[in-house]
This record gives sequence, structure tokens and C-alpha cells, in this order.
Amino acid sequence: MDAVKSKFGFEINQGRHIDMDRIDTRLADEISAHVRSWKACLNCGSCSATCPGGVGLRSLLLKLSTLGELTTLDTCLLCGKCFLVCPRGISTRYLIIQIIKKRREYGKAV
Amino acid sequence: MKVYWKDYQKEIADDDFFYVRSCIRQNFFPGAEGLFIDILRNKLGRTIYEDADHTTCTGIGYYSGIVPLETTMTVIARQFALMKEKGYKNIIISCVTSFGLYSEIIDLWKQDPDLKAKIADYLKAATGRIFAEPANMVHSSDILYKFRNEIAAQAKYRLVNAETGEPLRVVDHIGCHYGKIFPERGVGGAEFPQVLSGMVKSWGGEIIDYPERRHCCGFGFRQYIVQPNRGYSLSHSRIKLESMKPYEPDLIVTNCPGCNMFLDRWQYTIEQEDGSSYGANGRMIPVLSSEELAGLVLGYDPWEIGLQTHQVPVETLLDKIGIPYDPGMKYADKSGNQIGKPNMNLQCV
Amino acid sequence: MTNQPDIRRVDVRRVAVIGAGPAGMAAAGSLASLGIAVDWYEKDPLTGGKLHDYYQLFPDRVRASEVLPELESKSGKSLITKYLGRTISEIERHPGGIVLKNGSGSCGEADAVILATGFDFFDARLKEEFGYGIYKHVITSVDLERMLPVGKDALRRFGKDPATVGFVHCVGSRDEQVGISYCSRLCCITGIKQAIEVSEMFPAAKVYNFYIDMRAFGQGFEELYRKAQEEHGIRFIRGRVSEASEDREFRIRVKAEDTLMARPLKVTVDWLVLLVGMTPSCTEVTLDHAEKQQEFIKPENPLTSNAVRGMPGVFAAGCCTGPMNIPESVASGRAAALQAYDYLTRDR
Amino acid sequence: MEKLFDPFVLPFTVGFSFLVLWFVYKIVRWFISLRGDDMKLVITGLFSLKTLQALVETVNESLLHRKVFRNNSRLGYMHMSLAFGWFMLILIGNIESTYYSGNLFKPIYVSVFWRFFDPGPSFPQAMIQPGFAFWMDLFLLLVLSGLGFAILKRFRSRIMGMKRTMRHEPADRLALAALWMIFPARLVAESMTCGANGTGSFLTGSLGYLFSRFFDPSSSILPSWWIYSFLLGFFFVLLPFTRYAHIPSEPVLIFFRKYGVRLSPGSAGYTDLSLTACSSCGICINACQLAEAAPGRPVQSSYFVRSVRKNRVPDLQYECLICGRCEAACPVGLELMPMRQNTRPDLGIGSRATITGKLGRNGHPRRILYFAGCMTHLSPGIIRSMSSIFNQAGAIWEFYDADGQACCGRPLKLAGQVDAARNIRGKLENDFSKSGADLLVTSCPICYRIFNEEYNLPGIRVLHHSQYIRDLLEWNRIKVESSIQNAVYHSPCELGRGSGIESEPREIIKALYKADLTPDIEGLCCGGSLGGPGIDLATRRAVARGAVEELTHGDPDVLITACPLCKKTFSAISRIPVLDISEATAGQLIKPNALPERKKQQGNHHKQAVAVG
Repeated sequence: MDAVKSKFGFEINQGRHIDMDRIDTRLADEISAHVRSWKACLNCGSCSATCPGGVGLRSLLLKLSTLGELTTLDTCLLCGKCFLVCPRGISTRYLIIQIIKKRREYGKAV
Repeated sequence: MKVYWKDYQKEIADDDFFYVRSCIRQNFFPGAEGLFIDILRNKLGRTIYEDADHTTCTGIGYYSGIVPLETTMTVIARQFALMKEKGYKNIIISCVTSFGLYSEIIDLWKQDPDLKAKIADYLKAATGRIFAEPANMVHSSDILYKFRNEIAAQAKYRLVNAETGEPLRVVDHIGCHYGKIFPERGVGGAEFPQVLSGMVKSWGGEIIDYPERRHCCGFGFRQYIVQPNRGYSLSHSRIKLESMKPYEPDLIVTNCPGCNMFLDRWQYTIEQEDGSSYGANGRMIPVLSSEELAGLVLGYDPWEIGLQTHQVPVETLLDKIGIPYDPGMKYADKSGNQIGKPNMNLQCV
Repeated sequence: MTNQPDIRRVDVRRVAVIGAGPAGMAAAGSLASLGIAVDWYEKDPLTGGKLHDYYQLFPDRVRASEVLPELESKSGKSLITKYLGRTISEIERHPGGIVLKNGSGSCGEADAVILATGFDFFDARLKEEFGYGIYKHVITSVDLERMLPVGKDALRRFGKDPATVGFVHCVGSRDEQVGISYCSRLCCITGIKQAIEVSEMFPAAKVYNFYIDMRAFGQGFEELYRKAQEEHGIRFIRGRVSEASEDREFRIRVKAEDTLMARPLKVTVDWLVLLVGMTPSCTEVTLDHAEKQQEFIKPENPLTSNAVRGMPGVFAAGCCTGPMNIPESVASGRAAALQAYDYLTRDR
Repeated sequence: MEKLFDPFVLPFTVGFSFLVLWFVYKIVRWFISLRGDDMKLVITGLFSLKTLQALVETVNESLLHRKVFRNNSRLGYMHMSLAFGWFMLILIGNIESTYYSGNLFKPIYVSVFWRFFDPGPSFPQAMIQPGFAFWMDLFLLLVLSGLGFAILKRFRSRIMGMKRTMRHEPADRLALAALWMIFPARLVAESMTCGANGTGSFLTGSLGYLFSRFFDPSSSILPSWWIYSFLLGFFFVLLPFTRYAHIPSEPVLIFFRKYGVRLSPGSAGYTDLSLTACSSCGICINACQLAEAAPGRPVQSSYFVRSVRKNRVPDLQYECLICGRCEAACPVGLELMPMRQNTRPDLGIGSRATITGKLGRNGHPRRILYFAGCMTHLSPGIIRSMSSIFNQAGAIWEFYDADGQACCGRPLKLAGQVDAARNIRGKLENDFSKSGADLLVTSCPICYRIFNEEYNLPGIRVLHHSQYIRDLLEWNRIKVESSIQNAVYHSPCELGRGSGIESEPREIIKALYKADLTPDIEGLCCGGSLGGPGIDLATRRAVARGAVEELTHGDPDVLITACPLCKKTFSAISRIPVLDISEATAGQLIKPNALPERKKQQGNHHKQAVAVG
């Protein structure tokens, strides 16, 4: 029998830090193998700035590459303006298509 | 050339000390300060005077944003005035938080003479005492560091595992207010202070350097005062404990009563929360202050110096060093009758 | 080498060049080819200065050893007298010329002096929180530059290839805590180059570069930066490392904030490379008039001349006036030589 | 003559009957898996004039390959000689065998191997009367000449005017080899028979005579016919699984298309028919600019069709510019662009995309709604020019997507996101109809095409701004000075080839510039197309460079285009200035006070100061 655990009226907070040793970046690695130019992203934010669909592409791609997490992409118009303004010429449209395809493969309902 | 912090040594007075106590140490580890005075007087033959009129430094109130700075400054000016009146110049501060506060205030006085003059007026108006400043201001762990070899000479026990003969693996945790606010006021600067490690090495122990060595123990005032926030305080302690776990430490030694309290108490809380423990083979890690450790080394009776008030039972440590103790007397009063055991259902004693 | 017709000496006076790094070599070479006699002082036993510390130079990864012969002065060699292994601690102006002193009194005189004393790398031990000199696997870019030519074994740990390598930018640059407010300009591109070199040596390794601002300013630098990202998969994380400490397996636990994610970040690396900045080294040559230590020598008019303020006849070239890369130092050396030549011949 | 059988005919017969069975099965499959209304179209069309027209087109295309001729005469001759030549051999062979055997209904193999059964009249007479042998030899020679060209194309394609040829898969190569050997084998077989009997015409007779000089041909008659029959049978068995399935299926496609059947996502039958009808001839490879810009990458339609037929859709499918050049060049007339878009999966991207637009100040509606398009916001020069043109023409107009948060949905559709494109269309359709405007002008050909093809906007005319400007010029609502510069016009794929708008921009250029140096070639893609998300920047640049080089051969002073995307792509690499047609117009507008007093058409309308986007 385990002893009655006393309660103290608060929860231990989880740290907000990103532990890079334990993050699974396979989704991002596979995608960047397809769209190699993604790795050259400077996080300058021109894509998010020009996006008529209001998709925060910069932070979305950063979260994907850093945490392996993916937020939704369903307001993207695939108009390609982000590709036009990207100073590194990253094929953003193709990246978006690959992300959604890979996400379906992984089956994660994100 | 710039002096490397590591090599920085500070100037510590030799004798004639004026001692100011710590609220937390008195309350949570009542035997410690009496022990410190006893060691200085009877073991090291130094004069150490404790003025009955001296008060708290109001640090907890100030750092929690309740007590205004000028009030704290006046209280501390009163302490110095008391010291002056009794003819002492060298002050020993028992609490590291106070030590940080005293240093901060002296530095502010140095930067702003008008403020200093104003506080002198407040002191005069409130208490009629004359403003003064200490010639040498140190923390109690500095003293023990200074006389660590004299203590080692009189030591009855070494920080060595009695069975295996190997030095005990000791984690030294330095209170943030000791060396982080004013690195030049800590022995060895902010990153690798030697005030505790020096003692432990000279008493035969071995120091563990673990990644979260410099992380806060969790005693952030604003984090623990309000109950819902205590989760933050606890998460810091856990980060430290988890980081030191691979090294299987036998002991944690601290110089600030706050760190001592939290690293000690929170081990129990974490154990209750999710059953994890951080010492060797599933046990908890005893947490002692530098005074208490010096007392053990010098052969004081564990229960005499109040080690039974620690949350993590110290018996594991005493057995390792081979210090005899009477389990029955753990919860007996001066005249020997039992005053009742705390109902702690600990799995990993 | 075709033996060039030796240059006739055009002036009876002599110029002292202190320092034989790229700037010193360029200055001495130019003066000699202008027909001016040169006393060339260098504290190390050989010329070339810091070039000997480098393996491959950014951005095209030319071998530093190949650059040295290029800088050897071609013509007018006979006009140069080298004093290697000699340190000059002080120079003083006298009506007759400039006296050079080294600890034990004067050891030379000259009519004009070109200071090309270069720089020192920032002593990373002053950033104690990074644990340089305390943890074995925390090294500086200078150490790494010496380990790279040795090959894989230098970077293998306990016989295994490193799995992760971290680079810390701005160590001892743009850092008021160590009294250095300026940017050393060259550590960013050095970090990029070395990250590529490491990832070429260990393709499977993950390489992280922690930066505040990526200042790849020169020709071909930005392209190298992109190549590092795209072809070598080097992860550039925007956030300054706050501290590093060693874990039980002697790997380095790095703490930083990913400021673009706005979240603190921890990662364990097998090697942590500190990209150390440049600090002035003219502390060895104390100038009684010019602003003294802890600063680079201030030219009279930084925009237009190499003449040192308040010291007529004394010129400064190369990194002793501020962080420069090799082409800039060489150009500055030649400029100082010309101005010294003009100073000598104009006064006649 | 009496026993018209020999075992050697068996391989041919087996092969041929397999082919016929496969073909009948396929036709039935194609027909029953048509969409409902397509099926009705075919049934009604069958007994109408269309069948006759289809027959004529079959002869023109399947046999004579006239479309290939127009594209490349040597290639045309090659295809014609093989197809038409073989057809005539079969036809005359039948007539000859029927003429001599006296009965119409005989086993199929008889006419094919007739020469074996009846060596025919002796050598010189065979040529004159009735001369069947002569005609057979003539058409055999025609086929053999075509064969010569085919071999030349395979190994020295440049001489045949083909920069690149198709890289065939093993099955196709095997079938190709079999096809190439059939006709020489026939020649040898017939010459053996003729040589042994001293018959045959100018080709088979003379070759037979030649053989007889060296050895006795009669001993090798049978083996040569066996080889011929086996090759035919082998080819027929291979045919359904190779590109040569095109031979029987193209006529079926021509008939179905003539009856009005068109490719649509639902029609599995017609799609399969179209896929089968592709002959992997490689003409689309030459038409595709990516063949130059990304040599070696099998993105062209022939590769795409082949992989879809083998139902493995490669990721390369996203590397097609969807510019339509291959569709324009395809001799079989396949609807390659719809085929490409239908195979792109709908991944649900943009399912919750919302767009916003401005519909005119409350109350009074606007006559003209200007929809710049999302790309146009990246070249504000176009917006500024259009607003000055609108104002100059005194139009009452409203700038719908002034805040740049609007999109027509076509980029989503091009990438296969059909649902998302549909709900954006819904939003815009009701916005436009609510606006009360009767004219919708857009600066982006991509928007124009989807507005024109898919939006239903009752009572609203949709114009690309080049059409609108031409109308203004024609009704001289605006006047422009003519400059001494020469210009060249790049026709954006979605505007020219995609929507058939070529003349209007050229008329404007005639009014604006001294000379229009536009080369008379199929419209070139600028490389910036939205159709190919998978194409990287370097390849796009290469396409753009190729296009600019070709367009500026005549050394014009300025490059005019009519699409914000083309303008942005070209201006990155062109040495000469790149202007949108609207910018060129606005640049040379004659200001009103310099204009003679214009009579007002639509009553008095006051000028609106409009907040430029």
C-alpha cells in the first residue's frame, strides 16, 4: 500500500525551457531534405509580413524546426507572395505543401 | 590586468566580532547560531558579541516589496549604531540574504552621500543613535572559511565515509546574495566561490561540480510567499536536485538559511508529490549549513545542535561519517522526556 | 624568384617597423621597395604574426600557410634589417628622432616609426561562466584553429565522434561586463567557417551557433553563411549563451534563450567553441603621449590617415588600430608606409 | 493457292487477336466509365455529322500527322511515313489478296502474308498490271524511309530539329526495337519469295534477284516469314503496355473529343483514354522551357503521363510551371493542364482562408470594381498607373482589394486545393454582385482567368486591364503620346495562351511605341509561375533568362508585360526596363488640360479622389 501523500495546495511548475537533447525533429528533417532551401531561413519575417492570409509563416516554420511541433496552416491562400519576398528565395509554397503532406503521413491531427 | 574572479580573496577580520542573527535560521534551525557562537568562543577563542537589542534586517519584507528601502536602511543603520556603541567594528552576518542586503545598502550609501546623510537623520530622529558603518563586514561562512584549518586541526571526525574510506561527495550551494550581487564580496567571485568548498576540502570531503551549480535554490521571495506561486519555487529546487542526482551526493552544504530550508523541505514535498528522491540508492540528501557541518566535524552531539529540526533525517550522514547518536533522544527535551514525533510518512529515509 | 635589381636607397634616414604580422610585413615591404631603410622589430622568433595560428582563412578557405610567402617583401630586401625576438616596450620623441626602448633602456633610434603590433585574442577565462580553462571541452576558436589541421582525432572524445558541437559568438566582444564595448567584426565569419569545417569532418554531428547579430559583412561572407545553413545544416540560434557547465559525462550543458522562440533553451554539446574577439595589444608599446592601454591606437584622423595622434612621425597600421581582417591589415600597412615615406621626404 | 495456311502465321494471329481483344475491352471500359452527360454526348454525336468530321481528323492526324508537320516537317514526315505507309500496306494488301483469291472473307493473316501464298506475276510485268506489287513496294519503301528518320532521331536528334528526345523505359524500348525490325523483316521475307520465283516489284524483285545471285533463296523463305510473323505478333502483344497503345487509342480520343467530351475530375474513362493516347513522342519536351532550365529532370508531360499511367505520381508533379506550352505543342491535343491539376491531391490547405475587400462607400454603388490581385500589391507601380488611368478616364471606380488582403483562389486551385478555392470564389462572387458594379477590371491574368472561367458573375463584365485600356484608347477616353522607343511584348501564359488575350496588348503597344519587336513564337513562360511550387529559385531564374534572351533578340528598348508576377520575375534579371502595360500607358498619358474638350458620354460625373492602395 503506498502511504497517503500529503497535498500542499499547489502544483510544481514545469520549466518553459526547450530541451534540445530530447526534441524529435524527424518531421522537420524529412521536410528539409525535400526543400533544402528551408534551412537557409533567416527568420527575418518578410513572409509573415506580406501574407494576405495572415499565416505567421516565420514563427510556424521556426516552431516546426525547433520543437518539431506544427500549428495549423489552414488560412494559407498558397498565393506565393511569401516566396516572392523571401530574401533567401526559399520555396515557401512547396514547403507548405510538403508540411501538410508529411503531417498527414504522420497522422498527427494538428 | 583584470583579476580572475576565481583567484579573488577578500579581507576577513580576525577577532572582536559583532554578530547579527538570521530570522530564518533561528526559526528553522534554532541550534545553528548558538553553535556558531560556541565554536567561535570555545573552539577558536575569539570574542563574539551578540547584542540583545539587535533586530531583524527586515530583508524578507524589503525583498518582498512590503518594507520601503529607507526603513530597512534605518534599521540596518541602527544595527551598526548598536555595534559602534558596544565598541565593535567587525560585523558577522548570519544570513546570506541579509549579507546581500547590507552590502547593497552600504554600496548605495557610498554612491549617494545625501541618502546616507538622510538615513543618519532618520536614525537620530527615530532612535537618537549616532550613524556608523562597519570596518569589516563578513558572513558567518567567511569566518568558518577563514578558520577552516584551525577547525580541521581540532576535528574529531573527517568528512570521509567511515566504511569505504572515500571522501564524502558534497554539493556546496552558495546563496545568490553571497557572491552574485557583488562578486567582489564573495571569496572566489560569483562563478566558483570557494567559501564552502574550501571548508569541505580541508575537512576531508570532495566537492561535486554539477551543471545547475549556480541555479537558484527556489527561495525567491516572491515565488514562495504566496502559496499559489510556490510551484515556481519548487521547480527551481527540482532542477537543481535533478541535475546533481547523477553524482549521488552524500550531503548538501549551504551558507544561507533560506537555501538550507528550501533544499531540505522541498525534497520532502517532491517525494510526496511524485515519489522521486535524489541521493544515492533512492535516499534523500541531508542538507546542513556550514555551522552545523563544522559542529559535526568538531564532535558536537547532533541532537544538541538541533539537527533533528531538519526535514531530511541526518542519520544517513551520521552513519556514513560514523558519528554516534542516540536515536531515542532525537525528540527528547533537555530533561529527557519525549516531546512527540512529527508524522512524516517518508518512503526514502 | 628572379633576383630583382636591388632598389637604391633614396634617403639617409631610417624607419622602425614594430611588429611582423600582415600589416608589419606589408609596411616593411613597401618602405623597402620605396628605397627607405627599415629596422624591423618583432617579439616572436619569426615573421607572420597570427597567420601562424590560422589553418584555413575565410571566406574561400585558403590555407594561411599559402598566404605568408605572398606577403614576403619581394624587392629591396637588403634595406631591411630584422630584429626578431625583440620586444619594444616604449617609444619617446626626441628633437633628433624617436628613441625605442625595451625594458633595459633604449635599443634603437629611428626617424619615423610604424606601429604594427596587432592584437591579442580575448582571454576567455575572463568569461568564467563559460568555464574556459575549467572544463576540458570548452575551447576557443584559436584552439580549434590549431586542432583542425590535426584532423578527426583532435575532436574525438573517448574515441567517439562528437554528436553535437556548439559555437558561442560575441565572447569578449560587445560585452560591457568585460569592459569591451566594440564588435570584433571577424568572429562571426570565423564561427561560420569553423562550423562548416567541423560539420565536414563529422557530417552526422549537429552544430549549433548561438549568435546575437550575424555580422557577415565582407565579400563572400553572406554566401558562406547561407552555405553553412543550407548545405551543412548548421543551426543558427538567435540568443546569447548565458552559462555553460559540465555534466557527468564531461559534456557541456549550455543555457541560452532562443529569442525568436522567446523561450529559454538548454542543450548538451560535446564541444563548446568560444569565438573570442580581439583586444588591443599595444599595451606592450606604451606611448607616453598617445592614449594609453586598453584601447586601440587612435589615428590622428581615423578617416584619412594612419598618423598617431600627438606623435608626429609615428604611424599605426593593422589591428593595433582596431579589428581588421588580413586584406585590410595589409592595405593599412602599405598606407602607413606611404605616409611615413611622405613624412620623411616632405620634411626635407 | 488453294491451301492458304502455314504454321508460321500463328505468332502473328495470336498477337493480333490478343490486341483486338484488348482494344475492344478498352473501348468498352472507356465508354462505360464516362461521366453521365459525356456518355449522352457520345451517343448523340455517333450518328451525327461529327462522326464524319472525326473521321477526317483521324486521317489528318493519326495517319498524316499534319499537326506534327506544322511543328517540325522532318518529324512530321517520319510519323506520317510510318503511320500512313503501314496503313496503305494493310489496305492494298487486302485489296490484292481479295483480287487474287476472289473472296472477301478470308483469315486475317492471308492479306498480311499474301506474297508468301502468291509470289505474283513475274518480275517486269508485276510492275505494270495490275501493279499491286509495285504499290506494295512503294509504300514499303515509304515506311522504310520513315524508319530511317526514326533511327536518325534516336541517335542524332538535333538533325531532326529536336533538342532533346524522350528517355524511354525498357518496355517502350523493346517495343520500339520490335517495330523497327518488322518492316525490314517483311522486305527480306517478300524478297526471298520473289527471288525464288523471279517475281516482285522494283524493291522486292530486285532484292530477290540480288539474293538469288548469291544463294538459293528458296531454302530461307520459311525462316524469314517466321521471323516476320513472330515480330508482328510480339509487337502486338507488347503494344497495350507501351507507348504504342497510342496507335489504336488516338482515333477513339479524336471521336470522343469531337463529340464534345472534355477532361474533368470526375471522368475516369476519358482521363484513362487520354493517358493511353499519349505516344511519348517527346515534342512536349522540346516545347518545355524547363528542359533548358533544369536539363535532365523528367518533369515534362510525357514523363508525367507515363508515370500516371503506371499510377505512381512522382513529387516532380509540383515542378511543372502549368504554363501550357506543352499542351499547345501536343500533336495528340491532350488536355495536359487539367490532367496535371486533377492529379494534385487536395490537402485541405487554406480550408479556413478568409479574404477582405472594400465595396464602395455606403449607399451609392460604383460602376467599375478594380480588383488589383495579391501579386499586384508587390508592384505598386501598376496600382498607381491604373488609378491615374481610371481617373484620367473619369471612371467611377472602387478599389476592392486596397488593403491587399484579397485573393482570387486560383493559386489554391493550381495546387489542387479545389475546396478552399471554391469557398473563396463564393465569398468574392457575392461581394462582387453586392457591389452593384457592371465592370470588373483586374491587373492580374491569374485572377482574370479564374474570374472568366469559373466565377459566375451575372451582369458583370470581366476585363483584364489591358482590354480596358484598349477600349479607353479606342473610345479615346484617354490619349497617349507615342514614344520613339521600340518595345517587345511578353504575353503572360494565363492571359495569352490561357485566356486568348493577345491582340489588345499589342494594339496598345502599337499606340505607345515606335515598333513592336515581339517575335512570332509560342508565348514564353517567365518562370515565376504559381503552377510550380516545387521549382526552386535558380531554375526559375534560368527560365526567365532564357525567355528574356529570346524576347530581346530584336534589341528592344523596353520589355512590356501584363502580369505583376512576370514583371517581378523579369525585372530581377532583365537589362532593359520592364514595364507593365498599365505603367507604359500611364507613363505616356496626355494630361486632360492638353486634351481637346471631350464630349461626356455618361452624364456628369465628378472626379473622385481615391485612396490609392
